[in-house]
Amino acid sequence: MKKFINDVENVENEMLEGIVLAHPEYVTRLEGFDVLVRSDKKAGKVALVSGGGSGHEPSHGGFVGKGMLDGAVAGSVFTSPTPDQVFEAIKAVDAGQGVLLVIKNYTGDIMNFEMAAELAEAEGIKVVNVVTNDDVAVEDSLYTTGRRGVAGTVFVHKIAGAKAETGASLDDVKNTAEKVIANVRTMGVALKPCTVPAAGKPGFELTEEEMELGIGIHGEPGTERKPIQTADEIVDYLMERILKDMSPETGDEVAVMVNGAGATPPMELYILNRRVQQILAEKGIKVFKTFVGDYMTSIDMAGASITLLKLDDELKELLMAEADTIGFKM
Amino acid sequence: MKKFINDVENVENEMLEGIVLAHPEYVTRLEGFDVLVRSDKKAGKVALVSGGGSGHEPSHGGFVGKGMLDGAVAGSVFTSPTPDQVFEAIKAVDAGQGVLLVIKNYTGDIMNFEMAAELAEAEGIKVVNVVTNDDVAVEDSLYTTGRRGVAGTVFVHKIAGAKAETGASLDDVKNTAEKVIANVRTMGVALKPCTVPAAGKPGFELTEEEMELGIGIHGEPGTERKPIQTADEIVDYLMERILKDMSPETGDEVAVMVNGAGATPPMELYILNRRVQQILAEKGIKVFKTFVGDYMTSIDMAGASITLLKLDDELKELLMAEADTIGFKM
Amino acid sequence: MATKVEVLDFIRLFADKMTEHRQELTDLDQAIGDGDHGINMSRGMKAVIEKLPTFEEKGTDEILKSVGMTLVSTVGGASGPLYGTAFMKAGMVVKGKDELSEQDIINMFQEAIVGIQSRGKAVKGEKTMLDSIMPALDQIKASIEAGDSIEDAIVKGEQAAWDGVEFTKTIIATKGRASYLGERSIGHQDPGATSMAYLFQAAKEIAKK
Amino acid sequence: MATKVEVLDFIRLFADKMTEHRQELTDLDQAIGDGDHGINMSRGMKAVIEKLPTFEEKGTDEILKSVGMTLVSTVGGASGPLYGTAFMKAGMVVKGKDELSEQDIINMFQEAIVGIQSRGKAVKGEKTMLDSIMPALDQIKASIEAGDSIEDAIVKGEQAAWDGVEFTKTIIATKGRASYLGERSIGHQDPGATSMAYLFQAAKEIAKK
Ligand SMILES: Nc1ncnc2c1ncn2[C@@H]1O[C@H](COP(=O)(O)OP(=O)(O)O)[C@@H](O)[C@H]1O
Ligand SMILES: Nc1ncnc2c1ncn2[C@@H]1O[C@H](COP(=O)(O)OP(=O)(O)O)[C@@H](O)[C@H]1O
Ligand SMILES: [Mg+2]
Ligand SMILES: [Mg+2]
Ligand SMILES: [Mg+2]
Ligand SMILES: [Mg+2]
Repeated sequence: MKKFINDVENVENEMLEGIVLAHPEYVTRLEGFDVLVRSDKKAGKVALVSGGGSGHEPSHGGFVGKGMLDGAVAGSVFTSPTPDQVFEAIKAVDAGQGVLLVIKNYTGDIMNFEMAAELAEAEGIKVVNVVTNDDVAVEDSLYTTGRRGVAGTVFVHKIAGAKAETGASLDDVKNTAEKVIANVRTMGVALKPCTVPAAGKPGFELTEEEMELGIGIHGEPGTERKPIQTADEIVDYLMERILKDMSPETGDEVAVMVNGAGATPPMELYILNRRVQQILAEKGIKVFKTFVGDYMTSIDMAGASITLLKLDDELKELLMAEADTIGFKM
Repeated sequence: MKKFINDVENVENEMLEGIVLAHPEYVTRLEGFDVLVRSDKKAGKVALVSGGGSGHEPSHGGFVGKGMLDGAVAGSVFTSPTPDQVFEAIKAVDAGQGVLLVIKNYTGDIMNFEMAAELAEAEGIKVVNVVTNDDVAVEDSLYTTGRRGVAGTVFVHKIAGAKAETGASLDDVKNTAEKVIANVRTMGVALKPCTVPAAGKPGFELTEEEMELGIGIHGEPGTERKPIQTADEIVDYLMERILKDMSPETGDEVAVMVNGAGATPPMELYILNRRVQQILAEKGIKVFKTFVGDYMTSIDMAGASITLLKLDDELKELLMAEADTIGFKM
Repeated sequence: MATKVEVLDFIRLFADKMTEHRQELTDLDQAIGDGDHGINMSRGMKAVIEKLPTFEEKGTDEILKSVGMTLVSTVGGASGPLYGTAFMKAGMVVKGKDELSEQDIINMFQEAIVGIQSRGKAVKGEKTMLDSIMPALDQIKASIEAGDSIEDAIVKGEQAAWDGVEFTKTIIATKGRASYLGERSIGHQDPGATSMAYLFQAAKEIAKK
Repeated sequence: MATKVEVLDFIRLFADKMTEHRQELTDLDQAIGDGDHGINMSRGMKAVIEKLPTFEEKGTDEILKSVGMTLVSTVGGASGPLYGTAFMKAGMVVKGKDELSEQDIINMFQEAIVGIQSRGKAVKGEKTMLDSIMPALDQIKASIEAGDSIEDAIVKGEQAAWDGVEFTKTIIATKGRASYLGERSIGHQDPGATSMAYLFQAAKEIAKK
């Protein structure tokens, strides 16, 4: 394992220190907690809190700021944060209008965030939550824990955050978040696994000729292993899965996110994007706005995911609304 | 070599297609050329053109837009573009006020850009150039080609671009660029080499226990190979070299850039940044603004560089001026 | 019968086991999860041991609840709330008691299971920690009914826990992170079921002393 | 004496050699540069071969100039302007000629060197392509003066070019990308000097036919 780190036990903490030292104008750390909140706490609006394990940077601290999140809670690498940390975030950002928790659908995240919500409610804070589950690689059935929440979550932060900024009520912000969740789909692929610092070795092994399809964002193995293909073939496969699930119609408008997993250079993301756009053009689906870059990473994984979000007028307006955060500026 | 590509012969072209398809609101490609220009060409100002080999994304196309570059020329991976391409960029962006070429100090870049300038001057376009050379790893002496231009070049784009946006004359823009060049210093380190697609194998080999110090941005070997150290020790070494060369005084203000080489996750960049800031605080040097992320990459190298820019009032104001590009927004 | 000293010894021993098997549990979790179960459990139990001096003078019920709260606030992930709730619930059902009877011990495990199920919404056979704790408790109850001592019952219970761990290799995960693998999870042993079997191993070693 | 046909054959053979030695030149450049010299040269000469039909009917001078311009506009990097300028200058010095005399051939190499030096500002001994072209030309001139035929002179010139390549292993690079390595460049062979030696190899093989 080769990394710029000092001590595997302390990466999360030192990273948070590094973020705050870099961007004091954006984020402030709650003393004694692994929680980043807006440096310009805004009163009179619904507050948004998200979080999860560390290792997904710029998620989630990088999206704290105007028009997106009010607080982000960072657990250990790939481990959802504990309830007391989330509770602290909720208390810090609540401005009396209630708090929306944006949770990615993982057993651990849900349990920890729900326990935090229980603690907050006991103190009289209004807390509701939404659970993102955009990953089409995983079948959603009664007999599973449902789909995972992956890169599409960033669109929930952006759009629900913009909605909250308008002064909308907790219910309205929640409804908008639910609308994004209902319309966003993602699928990912890895060429090389990632290494959790404390584990010291990669989460799975791939030969030079293999790729892993249907990966999540925690370095877990994916749903399928295949011989490596060209960028276009890979995109064709991912898009087929996404479009099949989404079944958009000719004339529909979408936002596209081609997300890097951490060790994938922009060059490759843009080559993937090229094919994504070709396919959408062939199908007569209009691309309203495209995002290419590292938004929801898996530490140092070489991989990518493609996200499509079907838009209506409300979502379009909110997507384009001002956002000023470390990792997302509009 | 595992990459999201289709054909090693076509990565540069497909990447450019992918960029334009992603961000038509920012950049337009000159038909038949590997040149990106502002989609909203602005008249009545000095134009800036930069470029170099591909593989440094978001440099340089990602910095085309309001307040930064007017045109970016992309060569083959790590190979400076040819004079005819640069010439085409100059012709496309010149608005009658002249064109500033921002060249990184490499034999190839200088020769190709100068040949382009000769072609442009023959057509009556006023062209001047500046050569960036911020890399303190390489000794600057009469007997070498001088220092390399590396990540500090991004500050030249930002600040000279902002100056041009004020309507300043070609000479004034050039002077401001020279001021940045005189005050910016960088040094880099690699943990893992990068792979030029057409070469198919890494540019050098490092064992699990080695790192390469004093690297450039083209996957060349660095000036020194050492056993790997902790993040803090590495930063201590790089900062010592940078500060020695820069010799700032207590009370000086700087901008900091902790730049990723392409495959380094934000987590590690922030851990590096933490130590950078600690050192500056110890020395009584004030940090005016910090940038952490991938600005000048070396394809998929795992590595980083640290850049310090000493600021005065003019540079501060121009650094903070509006910029709206794919890869840099202020 | 279990004394407070035995309960404290059991906690310390379980903590040792989590440190000892940190890598094994992590490797199991790398195969079908995200490779942190050993890291999570050892971090949590290390924190418990560090905090132990602040609550070891209290009653057995309070001790168990504090262990649970410490796990909840230091582990995170799925295992934090699950193990944490299990210990808290176990503490609550022996409220005010210092010496624990056979029935108390059974009630504790029973309540732990209720806690795990109410948090995690899983049932037996979904390839989770329930697949070792549930057969273990069933076996303990059966042994006691058949006239075994609690010590012998726990010995047999541990065996049942390991049988449950073996069983997890044969089934598809439908809860937790491993469920995303679908068919590919078959053949792999569940990390949470394994750490739970080590909990019974610790209990056995204390009981047999 | 060299005919236009021989010049065209030489260009084609040099192109073949750049394709054949693409990997070798790239490997040399990986050691002390950025690993693209073979890629650059083969890309450039491939483009020359593709464009050849559009200018092969012209005079020798125009052919050489067109080769140079094609290299300038397809190679990039350091070698593009340098090789490009070399061919363009060589073409310019034989303006209007179709058959090339011994002196023409010497003048062409002489002008090529002038072109490389005016673009690259390097001298002999800086670990560049000059370290093979300059001794090669010196040798050719000396051979002719000593009464050798141009064919024999070129044979000896090629040998001098390779000796120059060997010499580059012993010196520090002070120009081009390899100069950033400082002392570490010692022991490595310069890629540009090597491709230049292949140019003389191509010339020799045509001369000896
Ligand atoms: N819903 C659930 N009910 C019971 N146990 C569960 C459930 N989900 C996961 N587990 C257990 O948790 C273990 C994983 O724990 P751990 O790796 O620490 O957390 P995470 O999955 O968040 O990384 C699994 O092996 C499984 O035994
Ligand atoms: N200033 C110079 N003068 C003469 N030859 C040079 C000079 N700089 C570099 N070269 C030659 O160019 C070669 C490298 O070419 P190439 O790898 O294609 O370009 P780049 O260095 O831009 O990647 C070197 O091996 C050297 O022989
Ligand atoms: Mg986890
Ligand atoms: Mg090059
Ligand atoms: Mg896990
Ligand atoms: Mg080269």
